[in-house]
Amino acid sequence: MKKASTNGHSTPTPMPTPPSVNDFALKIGTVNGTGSASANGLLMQAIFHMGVPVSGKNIFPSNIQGLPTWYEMRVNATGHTARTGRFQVLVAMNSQTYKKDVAELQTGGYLVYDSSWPLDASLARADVHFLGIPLAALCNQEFEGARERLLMKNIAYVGALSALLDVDLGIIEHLLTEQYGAKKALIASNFKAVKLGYDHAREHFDCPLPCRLERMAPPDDYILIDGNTAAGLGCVYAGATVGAWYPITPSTSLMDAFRRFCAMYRREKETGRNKYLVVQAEDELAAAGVVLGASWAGARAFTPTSGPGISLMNEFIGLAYYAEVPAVFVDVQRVGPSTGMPTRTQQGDLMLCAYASHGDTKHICLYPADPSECFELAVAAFDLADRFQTPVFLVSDLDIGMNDWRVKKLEWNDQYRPDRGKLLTADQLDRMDAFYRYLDVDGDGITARTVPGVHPKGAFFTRGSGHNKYGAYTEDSDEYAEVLARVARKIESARSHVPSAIIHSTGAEIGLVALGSSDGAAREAAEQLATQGIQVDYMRIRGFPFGSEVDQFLNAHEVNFIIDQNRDGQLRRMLVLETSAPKDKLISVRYYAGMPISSHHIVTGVQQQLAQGVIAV
Amino acid sequence: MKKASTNGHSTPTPMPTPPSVNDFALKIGTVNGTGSASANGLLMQAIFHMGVPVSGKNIFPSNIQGLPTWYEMRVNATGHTARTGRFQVLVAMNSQTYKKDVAELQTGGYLVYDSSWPLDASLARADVHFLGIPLAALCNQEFEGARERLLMKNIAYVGALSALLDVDLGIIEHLLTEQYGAKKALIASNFKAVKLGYDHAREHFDCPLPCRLERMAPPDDYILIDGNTAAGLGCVYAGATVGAWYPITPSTSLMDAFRRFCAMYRREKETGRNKYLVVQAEDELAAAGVVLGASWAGARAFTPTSGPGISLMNEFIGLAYYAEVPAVFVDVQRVGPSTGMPTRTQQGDLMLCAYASHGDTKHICLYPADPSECFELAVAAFDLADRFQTPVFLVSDLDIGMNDWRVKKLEWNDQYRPDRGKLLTADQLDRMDAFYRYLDVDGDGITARTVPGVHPKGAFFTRGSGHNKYGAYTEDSDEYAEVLARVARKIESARSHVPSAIIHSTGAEIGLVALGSSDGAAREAAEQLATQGIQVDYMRIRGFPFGSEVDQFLNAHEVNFIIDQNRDGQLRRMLVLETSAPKDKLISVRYYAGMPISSHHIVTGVQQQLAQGVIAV
Amino acid sequence: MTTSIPKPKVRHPGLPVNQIGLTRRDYEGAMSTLCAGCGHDSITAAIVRAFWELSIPPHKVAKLSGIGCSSKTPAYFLKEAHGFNAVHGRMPSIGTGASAANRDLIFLGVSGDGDSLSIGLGQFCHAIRRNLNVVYILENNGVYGLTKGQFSASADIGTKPKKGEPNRNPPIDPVLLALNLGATFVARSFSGDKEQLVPLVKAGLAHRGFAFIDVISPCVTFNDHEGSTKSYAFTREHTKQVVEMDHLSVIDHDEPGPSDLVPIRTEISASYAPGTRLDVAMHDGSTVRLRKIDEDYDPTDRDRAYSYVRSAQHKGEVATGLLYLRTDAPEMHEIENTVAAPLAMLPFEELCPGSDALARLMEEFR
Amino acid sequence: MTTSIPKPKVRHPGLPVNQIGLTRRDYEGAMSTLCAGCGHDSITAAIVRAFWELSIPPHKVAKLSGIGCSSKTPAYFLKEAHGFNAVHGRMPSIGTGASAANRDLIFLGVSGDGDSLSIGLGQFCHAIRRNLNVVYILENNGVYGLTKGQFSASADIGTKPKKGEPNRNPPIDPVLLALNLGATFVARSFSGDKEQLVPLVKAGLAHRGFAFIDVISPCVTFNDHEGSTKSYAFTREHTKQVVEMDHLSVIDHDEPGPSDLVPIRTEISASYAPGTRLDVAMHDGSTVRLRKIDEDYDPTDRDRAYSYVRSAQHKGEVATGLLYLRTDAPEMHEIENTVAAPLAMLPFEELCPGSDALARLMEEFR
Ligand SMILES: Cc1ncc(C[n+]2csc(CCOP(=O)(O)OP(=O)(O)O)c2C)c(N)n1
Ligand SMILES: Cc1ncc(C[n+]2csc(CCOP(=O)(O)OP(=O)(O)O)c2C)c(N)n1
Ligand code: SF4
Ligand code: SF4
Ligand SMILES: [Mg+2]
Ligand SMILES: [Mg+2]
Repeated sequence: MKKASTNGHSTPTPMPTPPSVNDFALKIGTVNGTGSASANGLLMQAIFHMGVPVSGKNIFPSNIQGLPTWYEMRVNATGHTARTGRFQVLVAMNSQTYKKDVAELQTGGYLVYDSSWPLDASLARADVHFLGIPLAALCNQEFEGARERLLMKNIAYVGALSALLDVDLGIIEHLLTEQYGAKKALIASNFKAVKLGYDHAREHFDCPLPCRLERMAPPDDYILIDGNTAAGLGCVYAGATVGAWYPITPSTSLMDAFRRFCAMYRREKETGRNKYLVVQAEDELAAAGVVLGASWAGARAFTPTSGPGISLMNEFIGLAYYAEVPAVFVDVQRVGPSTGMPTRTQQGDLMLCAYASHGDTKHICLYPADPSECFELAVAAFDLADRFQTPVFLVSDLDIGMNDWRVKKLEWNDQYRPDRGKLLTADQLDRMDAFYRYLDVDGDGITARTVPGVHPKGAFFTRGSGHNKYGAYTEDSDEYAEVLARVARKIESARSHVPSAIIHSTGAEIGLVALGSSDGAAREAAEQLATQGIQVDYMRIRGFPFGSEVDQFLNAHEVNFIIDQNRDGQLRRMLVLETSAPKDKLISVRYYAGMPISSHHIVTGVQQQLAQGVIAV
Repeated sequence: MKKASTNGHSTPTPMPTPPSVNDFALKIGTVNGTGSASANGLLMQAIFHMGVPVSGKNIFPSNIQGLPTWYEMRVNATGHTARTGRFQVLVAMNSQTYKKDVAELQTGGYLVYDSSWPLDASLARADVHFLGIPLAALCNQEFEGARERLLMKNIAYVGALSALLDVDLGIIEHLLTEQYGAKKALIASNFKAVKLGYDHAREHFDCPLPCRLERMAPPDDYILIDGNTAAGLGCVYAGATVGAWYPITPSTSLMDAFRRFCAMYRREKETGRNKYLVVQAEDELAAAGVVLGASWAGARAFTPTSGPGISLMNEFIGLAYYAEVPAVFVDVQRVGPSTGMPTRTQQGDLMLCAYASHGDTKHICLYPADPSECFELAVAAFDLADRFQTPVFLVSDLDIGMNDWRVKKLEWNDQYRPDRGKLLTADQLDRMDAFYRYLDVDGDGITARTVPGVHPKGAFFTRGSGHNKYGAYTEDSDEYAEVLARVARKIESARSHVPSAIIHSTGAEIGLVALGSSDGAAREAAEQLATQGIQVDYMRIRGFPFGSEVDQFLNAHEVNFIIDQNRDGQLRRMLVLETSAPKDKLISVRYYAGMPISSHHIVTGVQQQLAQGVIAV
Repeated sequence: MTTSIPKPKVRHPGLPVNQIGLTRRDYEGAMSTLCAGCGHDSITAAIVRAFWELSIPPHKVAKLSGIGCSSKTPAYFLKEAHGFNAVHGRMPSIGTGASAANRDLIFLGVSGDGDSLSIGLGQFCHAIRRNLNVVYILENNGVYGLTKGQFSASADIGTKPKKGEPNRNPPIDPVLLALNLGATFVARSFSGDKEQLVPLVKAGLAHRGFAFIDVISPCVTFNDHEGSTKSYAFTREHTKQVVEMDHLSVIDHDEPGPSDLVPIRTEISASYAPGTRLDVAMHDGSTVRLRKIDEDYDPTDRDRAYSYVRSAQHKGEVATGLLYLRTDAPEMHEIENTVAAPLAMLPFEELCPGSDALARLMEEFR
Repeated sequence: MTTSIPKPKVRHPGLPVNQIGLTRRDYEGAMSTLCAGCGHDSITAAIVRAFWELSIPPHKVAKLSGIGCSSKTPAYFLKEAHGFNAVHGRMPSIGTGASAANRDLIFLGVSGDGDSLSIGLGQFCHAIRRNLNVVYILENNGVYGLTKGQFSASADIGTKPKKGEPNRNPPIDPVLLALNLGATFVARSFSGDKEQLVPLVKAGLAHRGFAFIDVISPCVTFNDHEGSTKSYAFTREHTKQVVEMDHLSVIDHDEPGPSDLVPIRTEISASYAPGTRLDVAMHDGSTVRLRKIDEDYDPTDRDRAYSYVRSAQHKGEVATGLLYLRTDAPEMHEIENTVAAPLAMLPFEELCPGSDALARLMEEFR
């Protein structure tokens, strides 16, 4: 270090940290509603533009203003950007959470804090570097007005970090120019704040730190996008015309995105009128009803929601299942049960989505692992809903839905045409002697469907009460059972139509199984286990009912560790119920405290189980 | 036969039926809304008073007037009164369903029909006895007015059956006298109608038939009661003061019963005011809210409903689970999914009740097998809800809830006092330094609870959002997880407090497992299998989470046949998930077409599985 | 796109046919399974008549309902129309979605007082707010018929059940509620008054927006006794028609209205004294002719209509007729500014932005 | 039975104490986490003041809410009262159950316009119908604050969002709705007008039955801009007090009111010209003194109140004050004829009929 690190408490200087280029995690603690979100976004984007794999996790409160909020970034040249929860750099801007934040820093790490005021002695830690920068003081000097000073303080720490981590200032300037366009004054003041922090850091500390960035290949093929935006876009591309929702965190931004893209792509040129209709429903029950009504009338329709919404939609889900009405539900999961922690992530609704509603039901579910799959599987959801005439759940979560992920650019095949399934046209109906809604003429469990307004022969009465294969009301045991058995067959047959599991196999004895946002941590864990001599094959499940490859994988391994971001091991439970694998082959590894899962949760979980002797290794 | 049986179609006389005393099944097909219900009830009661074990199954439409309805009775001296679906006597009073009804009669059986009009030739069957009685003609002669004639026609067939089956007319007269009390004219006209049928039958046929009744020991210890009435009474005895509901078949009569008994037992003498309050809520969501609110404020509260109601209550159930508010839900199951068949029976909500709501949840469930247990377990439900501070489901069904069952008289132990669990009194609070709602001081997973209005120290803020063990709002991962893990432990610990399974074991290799209304058919099936050389042990489960005896039973048998009245084998699924038994020990036997299950469904199911070689016998 | 299927001109020789060659039979449905004498069956008959008279092709109609005896009735009319028997109280949201998907359909919703005022109250109110383009008939009998006669939220204070205590909770009056919430067509009628009901249904069909018709429809089995305020006898005695109405279809055959709806001429059943008469042009080109029977009444003033209905109630009267009409409020599609063609029928090519647009869009995320 | 716990008479020396020796601090709660300037915080302050002035023992109070920024506020007052933060829109049913269980509690419900008029509309209306004994405060900001500013059902036509298109759906006015449904105490106020709000809350607490107070409570973060009809500026300009009100507690200390509530004397803040003044006796023995500022107004006539509020709206005014009051309607417990003691406190012996009764009853089933 050029200058002594100002830990300010005359504690011994901590051990120097081994250099780590393009491989560290950073956490920034601020107060919500103070503009830190855009500062953090700026830094994240700058790193992205340097070509370095990076992820950002926004750990925000269920509140609008004044409470602690955090932003975590992980940089990893090899692409492991799952959350680690182990930070080498920590920016502590919120005095309410100083103590907790400082405690999270790894030994040898760097704490950046606002040294405009002296630090409480009790917050000292001998094993980390304290890098004090008088951010408030600097900004008070250079800027006018409380709001401006508050905002610029955040931008200033971005400047300081740029110096410390070796972020290219040119990129920062470029990003500010892109963001503010013609508002030259804003660009100037922001860049001034960046320079304030940057210059101060370079002047007072050895810059860059051993833990720092280095440009990589330009990220031309990549974008930064969140899953809700991608899913909303997927709904546009799938041809959905009716969306219904009731606002609920963390799904709200999905409908925001859908509307934004519709405003771009779905305006009739001549008239300025909309080729879509979004109903902000009075509640989730109504939102579900709108989706069923619209699908019944022939549109592709969807509703984004979260756990509480799915609970409220239970009755309608059963109606859609039994009356065989297509419907797409997006569950952006948050922490349950009940209201739970609306701004934390979990995979707590796996079982609910698979079996929602009273009576015997089973639903098709799709499990995207990142925003790119949110886009793809949103499209697939509509095709499956139309083909199987049933509710389909796109089961996402807050981590995927609301955080920015670095993924390959989304692509579209213009050959794609919607699979509307057995939807009869007027011509087809015209040629038929008679149409019976629930008559399985070709034995595949799927019966032809009509929509209103097309042809008098197509008319039938859609109902959630007992009906026979002709579509007539029934209370007859055999007639009822015949239809319900066929519906079961139909859903079973979907197992070969849902996207199949992604399997990385080298013939190991141990299987590792995950879905959704656990993917990154699971892949990383697999590598880490390998370095410890524990070889694992990895399977990521993408759809339910599970395809035969899932069954095969589980049976082919001595044991399988099933990763769940929920308390009760819901994925494991579903595998127990829905595959032929013996229960003792399926070992649960769980984390459910609301942060995105980390590889060390998995590695530790696996190690503990192995230590308990679930298999001889 | 004294006189030729009038099958009217000069077909050969069917084979004489072997005599069968106190062992036959009878079905009566009529039109709903024509007064047949009271006629059928009269016959059922008369048989009951003869001391002969009898059951009645009312197979009625989801309609108020004019549609086909059936009443089935099974008489069995050894007490097997589960539905058989195989009838020796059939009374066909409804021309709409003649054909179907006649087809259901066993070879050698007796068809009683109204011979006022000639029978359609196409309805003839050579292998059964046709006993035509001109019921309408007789009644038209003797009675005035359409309504009276319609009603009396039904009473007249009771008379005819009394002759044919050898029902004691004295008992019938006694019952009419009890029913109509001072209304002498009614007694007289009813009895006249009985005699019309009786005399005609005796005159024209060899009475009694070989298949007939014979008096047994007086039924002093027995009553005829339906499960909803018994459960409503249980709520009164448990000290429930607040009931909330939204009408839904087949649960409606439960609240009717509760109100009726409250009117009898819960009027303040001096003032005539009520010691209970029933809220007819605007829907099931509100009914659940009322229960939570009332329980939170310290009352014992409950809501009866059926599947669609449970679906709608999902959100509130999760709140009660997570905020740990006691709440008693009675699910009188009907056929699902969706509106399904509201007047048919099923066990389709087993999984839903056990795991309702989003996020990780698990709920205590109790499974009464007959009205007597509805009474007992209703009381237990309140104790468990209070002790474990959680939703408890009394999982009944239409068969138990709405049909009359012959059970031992209900009994009450005056020593009983409600188990209110860790509910703090003002004195206790006064002596405490501080009260923290979710602090587990004694390690049993259950924390002390307070109700409003008792003591300032008891105050806390009940919420479904994240909370720590002190009851404060939290978004902290560890604090959240700590509470949720304890809640899981708490519910697990209930396994030794729910009523344990009833086990009949003779050390057989095969286990038979059932719950709820499958009990009668299962016990009968066990006997029938034994006569075929297939010995089975039988376990009837009564509570969830399953006690250790359930685990032991399953593991102790080579295979277990799990009986489910639902399509997907929900009890089996729960056993797979919640016991240590390997999946291949648990074989599903299912019937789900909406009638009460019969022993032959089970026997056939078991035989088929054995034929497929699930075990070598 | 949809094809309009012409019906064979004469199918039941001898029966009168309408403009599109259909007899009244063609507008019927399955046999009713309701109790003999149930008010709901009379409403079914009025619906059949109204659709027939308007010569609406049945397959252009979407019949919607919730759960209840009333909600069963869509099975008993227009067998060639699609129907959706939703879950209890949730028909308005199904209707909202179906209308969103296909604005060319003609929507007829049938509900009960339990279905709309208890479990479905929220959805009912919000459908009004959106001015959903539907004829919404509430078959109001003051009880839950299908679950055997419990009081509903429309039961009046003091009305007596067959057994037990009189009702003590104040009623929710759907007409007042609809006026309060700004419904654009508010009517009340009586199932026993077909003369009034048929033109109301026709006018409702001509209306663009939420056409609400509360029809008192006695439940003979559970709420038709002495002491009930929803019995035939009580209703006959206490209803008072305050606005007489006729629905006059356009006569000009060259200009059919929108949505394949070709209105035909109907007889004008009454001739009015000038001055009390008001002709309102409907969006489909037909005319609604109103005649105030009570001078005080103004069916175009929402607040006065409200006051009038209230003061009638104070006098023990149930005001009936087309109580309020407003034709210039936008319905949901106008509020949402959607294209003229039904969304469900737009070709995929018009909906999917394609790969080039996506490639361009991706630059935004860099 | 419950024990009433006396508070130490002086806990914060120097601060004024009320009749039961508590300071205003004793009526506060946790620190608010709402945005600085949020209208909801002012309402919290008014609630604290009202309870303090009425000397209500905090632990006799049950605070209820749904979900939303507004629904968070019960954490910020009366820390010694139990609170129940229900699920979204379902507070009325929780309140119904809690009131059923313990009629001696004093119920205060706080909700938002999203909570009560969207997802919770049905429950809200039905709680009014039951005349639930609760003070129900709707903190009305025209948006869903907690989910970041979407329009709620109370947003006016034409009101502008921060970004995007103005609202085109007609509002549900909770005051009109409450009047329509027969709420027995209907008021409107403004979070910025503590002078008006504190006596309203006190009068609400004195009222037996559903005391509804709609409080316009601007959301500074999402709905306080130019063009919004729920901003501070707009509300200040457009509200018009039509009834001035004071709550006068009883002076006789020897006869405490029910439920341990010992009202104290309050200053009478205004003196009225005779003739415009109306004193209404409340069930707890206190008096509500109303002074009509607008001569046309009659706060005891529900229909005229309705018309007045509507006509004010036509003039672009928002009428505030205690708009309607009716003291003779039975609340839920009176309707249901329950005993005087709280049901939750009845000893088991009074509830369980016992074995003899059961043995006798069994004869009925033979
Ligand atoms: C979720 C749900 N709850 C309850 C029921 C039971 N149920 C069926 S119809 C009905 C009430 C019907 O009343 P109304 O709408 O007035 O129709 P009516 O039968 O009087 O015509 C009820 C409560 C149901 N089907 N679904
Ligand atoms: C079932 C359910 N749906 C949606 C949400 C998300 N949500 C939380 S608060 C809220 C709206 C709050 O609006 P309002 O009641 O007006 O309160 P404000 O924040 O404006 O005070 C919504 C939609 C939820 N918590 N639960
Ligand atoms: S019960 Fe009442 S509403 Fe239902 S069909 Fe019969 S008469 Fe009509
Ligand atoms: S977002 Fe609006 S309503 Fe919520 S706390 Fe902030 S100002 Fe208040
Ligand atoms: Mg009704
Ligand atoms: Mg709001």
